[in-house]
Amino acid sequence: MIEYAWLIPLIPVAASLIILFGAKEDPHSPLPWIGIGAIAVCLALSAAILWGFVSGGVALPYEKNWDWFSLATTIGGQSFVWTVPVGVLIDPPAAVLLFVVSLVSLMVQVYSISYMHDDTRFKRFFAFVSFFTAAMLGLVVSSNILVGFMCWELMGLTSYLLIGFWFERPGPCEAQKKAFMTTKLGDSGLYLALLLLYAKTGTFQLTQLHQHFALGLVAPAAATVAAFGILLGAMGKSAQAPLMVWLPDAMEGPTPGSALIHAATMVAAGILVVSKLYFVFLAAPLAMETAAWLGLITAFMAAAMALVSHDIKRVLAFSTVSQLGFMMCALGCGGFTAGLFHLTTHAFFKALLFLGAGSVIHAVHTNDMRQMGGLSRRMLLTFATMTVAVLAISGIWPFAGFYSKDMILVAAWNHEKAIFWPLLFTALMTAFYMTRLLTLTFLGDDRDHERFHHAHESPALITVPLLVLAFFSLTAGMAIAHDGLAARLFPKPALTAAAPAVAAAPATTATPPAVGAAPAANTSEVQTPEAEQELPDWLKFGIPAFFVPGAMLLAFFMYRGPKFEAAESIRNTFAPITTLLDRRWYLDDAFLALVAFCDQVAALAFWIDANIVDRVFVDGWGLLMRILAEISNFFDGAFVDATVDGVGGLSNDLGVGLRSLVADGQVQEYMMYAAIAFSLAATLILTR
Amino acid sequence: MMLSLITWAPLVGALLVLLIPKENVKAIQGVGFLASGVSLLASLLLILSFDRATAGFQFPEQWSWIPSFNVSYHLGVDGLSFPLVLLTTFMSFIALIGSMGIKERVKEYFFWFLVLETGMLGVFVALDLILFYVFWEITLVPMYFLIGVWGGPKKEFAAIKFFLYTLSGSVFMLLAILAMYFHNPARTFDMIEMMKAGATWSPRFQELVFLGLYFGLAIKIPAFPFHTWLPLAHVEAPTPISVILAAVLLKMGVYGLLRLCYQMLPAGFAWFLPALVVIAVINIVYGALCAMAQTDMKKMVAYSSVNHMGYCLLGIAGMTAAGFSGAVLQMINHGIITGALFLLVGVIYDRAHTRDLSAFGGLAARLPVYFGLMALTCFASLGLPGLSGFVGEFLCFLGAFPLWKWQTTISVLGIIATAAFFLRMIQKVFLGAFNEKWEGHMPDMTPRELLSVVPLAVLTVLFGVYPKWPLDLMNATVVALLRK
Amino acid sequence: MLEHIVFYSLSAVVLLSALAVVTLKNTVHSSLMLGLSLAGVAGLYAALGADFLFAAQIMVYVSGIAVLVMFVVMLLGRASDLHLRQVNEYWVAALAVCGVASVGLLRLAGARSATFAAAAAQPGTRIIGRLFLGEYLLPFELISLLLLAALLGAVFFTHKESAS
Amino acid sequence: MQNLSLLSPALALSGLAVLALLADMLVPPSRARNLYHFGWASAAGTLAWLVAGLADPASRGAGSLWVVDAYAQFFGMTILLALVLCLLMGLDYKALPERHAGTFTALMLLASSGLMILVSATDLLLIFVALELVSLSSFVLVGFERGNPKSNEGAMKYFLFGAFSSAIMVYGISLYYGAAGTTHLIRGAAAPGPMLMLGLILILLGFGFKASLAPMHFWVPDAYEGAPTPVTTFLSVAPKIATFALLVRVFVSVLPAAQFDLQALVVLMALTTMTIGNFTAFFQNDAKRLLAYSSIAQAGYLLIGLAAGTGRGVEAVMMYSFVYLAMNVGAFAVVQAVGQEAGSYDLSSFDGLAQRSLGLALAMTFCLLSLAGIPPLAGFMGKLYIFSSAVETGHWWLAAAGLVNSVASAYFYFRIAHRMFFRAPREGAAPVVAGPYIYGAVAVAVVGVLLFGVHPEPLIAGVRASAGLP
Amino acid sequence: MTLADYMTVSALLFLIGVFGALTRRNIIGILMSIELMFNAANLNLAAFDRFLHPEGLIGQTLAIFTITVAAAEIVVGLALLLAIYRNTDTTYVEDFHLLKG
Repeated sequence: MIEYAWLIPLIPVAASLIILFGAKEDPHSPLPWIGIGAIAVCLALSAAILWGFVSGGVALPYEKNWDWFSLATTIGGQSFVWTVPVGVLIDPPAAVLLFVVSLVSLMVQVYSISYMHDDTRFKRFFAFVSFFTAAMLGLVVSSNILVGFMCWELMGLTSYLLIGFWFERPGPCEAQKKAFMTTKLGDSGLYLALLLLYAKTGTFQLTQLHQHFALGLVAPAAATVAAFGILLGAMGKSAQAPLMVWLPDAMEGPTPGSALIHAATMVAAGILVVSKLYFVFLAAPLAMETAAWLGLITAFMAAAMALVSHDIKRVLAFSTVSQLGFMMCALGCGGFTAGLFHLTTHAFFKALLFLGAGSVIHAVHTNDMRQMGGLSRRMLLTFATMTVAVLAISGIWPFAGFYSKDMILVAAWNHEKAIFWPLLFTALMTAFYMTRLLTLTFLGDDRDHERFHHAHESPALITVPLLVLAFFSLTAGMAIAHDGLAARLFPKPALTAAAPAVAAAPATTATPPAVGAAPAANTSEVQTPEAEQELPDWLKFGIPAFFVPGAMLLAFFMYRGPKFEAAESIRNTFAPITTLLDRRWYLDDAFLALVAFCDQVAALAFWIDANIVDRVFVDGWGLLMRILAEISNFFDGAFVDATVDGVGGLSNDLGVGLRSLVADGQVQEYMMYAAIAFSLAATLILTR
Repeated sequence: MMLSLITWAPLVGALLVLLIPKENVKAIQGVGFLASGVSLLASLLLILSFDRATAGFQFPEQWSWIPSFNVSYHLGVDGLSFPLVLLTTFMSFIALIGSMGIKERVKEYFFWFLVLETGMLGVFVALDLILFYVFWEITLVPMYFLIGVWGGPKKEFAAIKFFLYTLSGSVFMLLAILAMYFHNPARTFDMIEMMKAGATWSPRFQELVFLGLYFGLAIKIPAFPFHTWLPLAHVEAPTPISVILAAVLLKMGVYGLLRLCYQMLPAGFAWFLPALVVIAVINIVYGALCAMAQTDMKKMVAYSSVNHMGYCLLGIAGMTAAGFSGAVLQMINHGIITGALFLLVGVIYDRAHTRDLSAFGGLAARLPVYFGLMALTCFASLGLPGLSGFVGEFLCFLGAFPLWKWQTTISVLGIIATAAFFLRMIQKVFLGAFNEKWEGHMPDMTPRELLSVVPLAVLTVLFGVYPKWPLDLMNATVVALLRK
Repeated sequence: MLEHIVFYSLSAVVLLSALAVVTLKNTVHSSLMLGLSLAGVAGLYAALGADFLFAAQIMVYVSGIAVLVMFVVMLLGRASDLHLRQVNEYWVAALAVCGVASVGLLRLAGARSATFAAAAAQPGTRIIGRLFLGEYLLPFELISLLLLAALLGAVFFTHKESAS
Repeated sequence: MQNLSLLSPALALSGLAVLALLADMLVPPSRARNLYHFGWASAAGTLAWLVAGLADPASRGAGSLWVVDAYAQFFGMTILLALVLCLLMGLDYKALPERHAGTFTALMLLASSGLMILVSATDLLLIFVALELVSLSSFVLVGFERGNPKSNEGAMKYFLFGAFSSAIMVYGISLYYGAAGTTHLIRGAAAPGPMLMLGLILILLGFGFKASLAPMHFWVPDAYEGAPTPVTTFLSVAPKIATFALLVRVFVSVLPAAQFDLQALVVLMALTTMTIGNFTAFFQNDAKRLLAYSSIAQAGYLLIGLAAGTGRGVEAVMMYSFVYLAMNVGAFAVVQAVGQEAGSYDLSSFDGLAQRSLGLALAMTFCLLSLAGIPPLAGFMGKLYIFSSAVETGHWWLAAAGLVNSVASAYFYFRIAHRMFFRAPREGAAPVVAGPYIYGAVAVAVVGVLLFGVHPEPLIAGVRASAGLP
Repeated sequence: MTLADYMTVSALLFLIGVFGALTRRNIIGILMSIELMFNAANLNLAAFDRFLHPEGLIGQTLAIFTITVAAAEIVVGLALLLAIYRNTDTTYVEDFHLLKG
């Protein structure tokens, strides 16, 4: 099966194009089913690969490259033509992610058939989603970071398109631009990292890059800069502080799109890229440390915002940011396995949460949780699946989130206690606000009777995906944590012996000399001997047994009532903090200020251009001509057409004194100049 | 003979156009298309026989022209110029399609247009400095008329400003060419001979001559601070001429920089390199910032050209094969993309007679095809991977980075600014609520408009996904350029 | 000594009357003074022993041109001319120009201390006649053409259009 | 010993002039117009004769006061060509009085014959007389529209300035004679001293008057504007070219030492001439006046060749003179056609010409572009030659100044192009209908402009073959 | 007497002529002044013949030519003046200003 892996990203592209150009827009168009079929095929392929690996039938990593284009290049003063390959590299994490992405995408699309069917741009939505899926899958399987970067950017594009899907409204328009620009800002870091890596190694191939790092051919300084570049890219894409501003606004898009892109998959791409280029970070401890702290800060800040938000999708968005912070923190702490594990489980339960929220919104036509309440009575299935997801994200045994979050905490504990404690606190905050969400939405009394009575359970096309995702939210953790599978699926790369035992670029490619100089890679898998410690028992058992349930219960009781006075009083007591959180740490304001500043700079630049550069270098040239013209015209005693130009005044001023001496158009004036020439010649020659 | 055919076919067409009475618009257009089509077809045929492994000049033609001065009619293309020849024939044909909208004084229009095409092609195929200069100047005059007669409100000013400013640059180029001629013991204007002789000249001389050449080229490119003619000319020119201006004319400057400055004056070039990279960075960042400040769509696109030509300069300044390839590829891609952008801006201008960004809104829902093409082109222009703009831009950066780390880093920020103004344009014009003022005035694109834009869009995607085709044409030459 | 007296008096006549030509208000007087000045120049020619030139000067200039000028002045002159300033406002500048030029010219002249050449003054008519018909035949013929052209011009300009 | 026969084309021309005058007396006024045709035929015939005689080495030789070499023959042909074209224009010039056809023809022929002698002359006396012949004829020709006050005024100013400058020149000749003891240029080349230098400078000023070099150029616009257009055309090319031929002969060939001493002065004059010409032309609103300033500027370019002073410089002057003839005649011919139609030479007469008569507009454009030195027109090749001579001799900045000047000149040349193409025709403006002769002149000029731009080799080869000065 | 004396007279006469040509408002006055200039040149020529180059009398010959030319010029000039006077009723140069830039 694995030899067909290259088809995985291409099938959705084809589907997307067929959907987009296949027929006119029609709310009942059958074309979306093509997308669903395509992604189902992908899912089947991915599942086969994953199962093959887990069951031992397929050896990973698997790499296959084809020639893409030839590029003249210069390395070390030598110029030659190098063939840039394009290809697939499937390592175990990629296999898992292929499965996860395909699955979530499939579920989202099925869900959307129902969710989007009234929309005027029904078909287009599926085209975008298919295209997005293709890009994400492409990033996952690409053997080449250049291709990876292309997919990365294309995901940004689809994100842009989906956020602004309802572009008639001003909100989505602003949000989509904000999302694109913010991620673009981050992307510039990744872009530079790419340039730097290529400049140092002469290749874009992941395996070859890894070799270079493994062999220590890249100076630590360069590695650090590159790692920070990658980190910046990940900050943009994965909405890490302070570039997180775009993600909450991105909820302006259709909910299934948010579920897929802004919850489950695309936002995880930052984490994914960091993991793919983990060897760079291994060579750059400073960047690792930064990633850890960055993740922690992000997790905390986002969780804090989630505590106060009333918009159900916003809460989920903050939670996404927070969870991404966890993953980043894990990677930074060296918990490679933990981070990717959490990425996987998070994809399931976060998609589920979003789809469930979508189902709720679909039913009550509002995002404001204060107008919900008691919906469990109207939408039992949705409630049940949401509950699974909340338990999962909160880290209740045996739901998926428990295993992965636990692993992250262990990694943090092992790495740095100063990170562990705040991280633990943030985990509890997570449990709190998720329970708050669940309580406000489904439990307690119905606060808005009108909406409550109109609410009803969603159709099967919506609930089935919820159930499927709930299944995985329940079981994924157990499955992966079982029998050390996690470490097999997400093996932490190492610098000493990391070069994966894969044939390098195909023989047709002219390998750059720097790569050719690489000695035979040591392919034996040697795990770095890290002192892996378990948490102390009181924590190991206390967290799932007491701390997390405690936080959840607190939330439940605080928000159970119709008016939740306790919560309100706390809110009022800490007004400055709440305001700070409501204003999202003033990051949005900072962002707007930055935008305004850029506009100012642009206006200034243009002013300079129009008033200085143009004047000096173009009109200045003309002015020079003009002055010369005026002077020569004056000496010609000719009439100046003052209307020709304002500079005409020049000759008038000059002329006041002299004009009395020299009249216009007079032949004797002409003679005068001749006589002057004569007299000067005579005197100069003869008195020399 | 093929190169001669390509070059002169439009001129023959121009002369034929003169013979047709001006009332017979159909015949004039027919002859125009025929002449330009012959060029296009011939150049496409040449792809088949173009040897991608040869670095030197192919399809050479050499006849004595002015033996007294050792000036010869010497034509030839290599991997540097051949893609540009293709670009020129192709974009000229596209612009001709766009020119079907010209309704008044058609005869003169086609005459000047075809003369212009010959001039542009000549610049890229000429291998003799005098011949090169002659073609270089030939492009000015038709451009002057095309802007001045068929342009916008300030067309007359724009035309003369364009003409005088570029002319003042090119006369210094002539001076430099003469200086090289007299410095070469062989007393020849032949470019190939000059490339051989150039390396032996004293650095001081090379620097002086470089400045002379650069002054002419920089105005054409346009490199900061000589760029301010461009927005005016672009804005005032009629749509097809803006297309030609952006797609081909600017390329003549960069081409000259590589062909004349780099190949003939290596020491002078190396001497200027630190300045060149600074200029490139200014072009990129400052061009993008200026574009951000625009409210006129066409002016914005014009400033984006300043920005994009900055990428070319940056790539060249890198002195690496990747940078050179990137510069050439960026020229091609910028030609295609910006050509399409101008055509698209022209589409909306034809309908609304305004290009003010804030005059529109919500067109995406009413003109989906137009929106799709515009979005594609804008994203290509802002360097979205998968579209052609990215490849050239990336290669430029790739090529420049090893030598100019900080400068490249600053330039990367320019990309963000580029994204900013394109997105803002999309938002203001296409998104949001529909401006009811245009109700009934906004039909989607006509077949003629589609005919002119869709080929460009297809190429944009094609070259973005599979840049092998254009790159293969130039690889051998680029490698050879750096080998010496 | 006599030579000196002749020279200085002639020079005085020439220069003073020339000054009068350019300064007098009355154009008629100016033209009379022109005749005097030209006659003075003729006298200088005589002093230099240039006999043919002397004759030509008297015949062409003094009796031809000066009279012609006077004639035209009378023809065109008006009584009002007497009240008009005859010198325009450039005179300061003109004076300055002439002053500057005089520095060079007088210096040039002052450097020439040559006295009369050894060969005594000879009657020049024969030599000049030979030149005219010998070496200078072509210019001589051209002069005839030139006079023809002048004649044509004079006739053309003074000819009254019967139609108008 | 006189070898007068060498000058037979020039002498024949003056003979024909006399013949025209005689015929004028005999032909009845109603058929006087035929004399214009006669004049044209005489000029053309002389030209043909001169060309036919080129192959004969006996047509070249030296006389006592003149040299007829290939150089002189080249300029003789140029002058005759100018004459032919200008007379051709004259055939369609309506303001010329019919009954004075004989006078007009005779004066034109006389002036040309004077010019042809001028280019061969090696003696200042002959030069002086020939120049005066040309001047006197020109004075009359400029004033030939007697009823037109502008023509009167132009003639008057031209005359006064001309007389003034010839007085200066004569004074210069007298100084030269004093210093050298002869008026012959070759024989007198021995003793440079202040007197000789001053004499030469004053002579240069006198030549400058004819060639319209600063500061002796002031009469040009007035005379050009006032004169009948064919005469303007003639004045703008023939005397100027002939004087340059003379200047080159005097300073490059005959008196190389003086040329060396005066080089700074020539450079200065070149700079001021082209700068004043170009930059003053900015402000002109009369087509003839504008072209007058342009012709001043063109003289400045020619001076660059003289300043270079090398063989290439001489060739450049020859080449550019010839090319200048074609483009200037072409421009003036169109001006005449358009101006006659509109009844005014104001630039506004050109409004919308492209829509009225595209052919004329294009012809004008080509000529103007050529004057501005835009390739691939003849003017560019000429400028290339000129500037290359400057660069070769190290006059970088002079070439640069010349190039900057040509950019500036493009501005005012394009003012006409601007009106022809960008402006709408005035109300009721009809297509310009010019006579066949005008079209003939325009066609010859434009063909020359295009041909020698695209294929300059024959001209260059001819120039090189003729440039060998003794 | 030396050459210097004659040349001085000639130079002064020339300059007087120049002055007159530049300052006389009347066209006839200008013409007269120009005649003075011509005469100055002639005086020079005659003096050079006498003092420096007595053998060929070329100077005198040239002077004769000059006299003739000057005469022809003044004839044309006066005729022109007459024609103009008929048209414009003035002989003052500053009255002629139709032609200017």
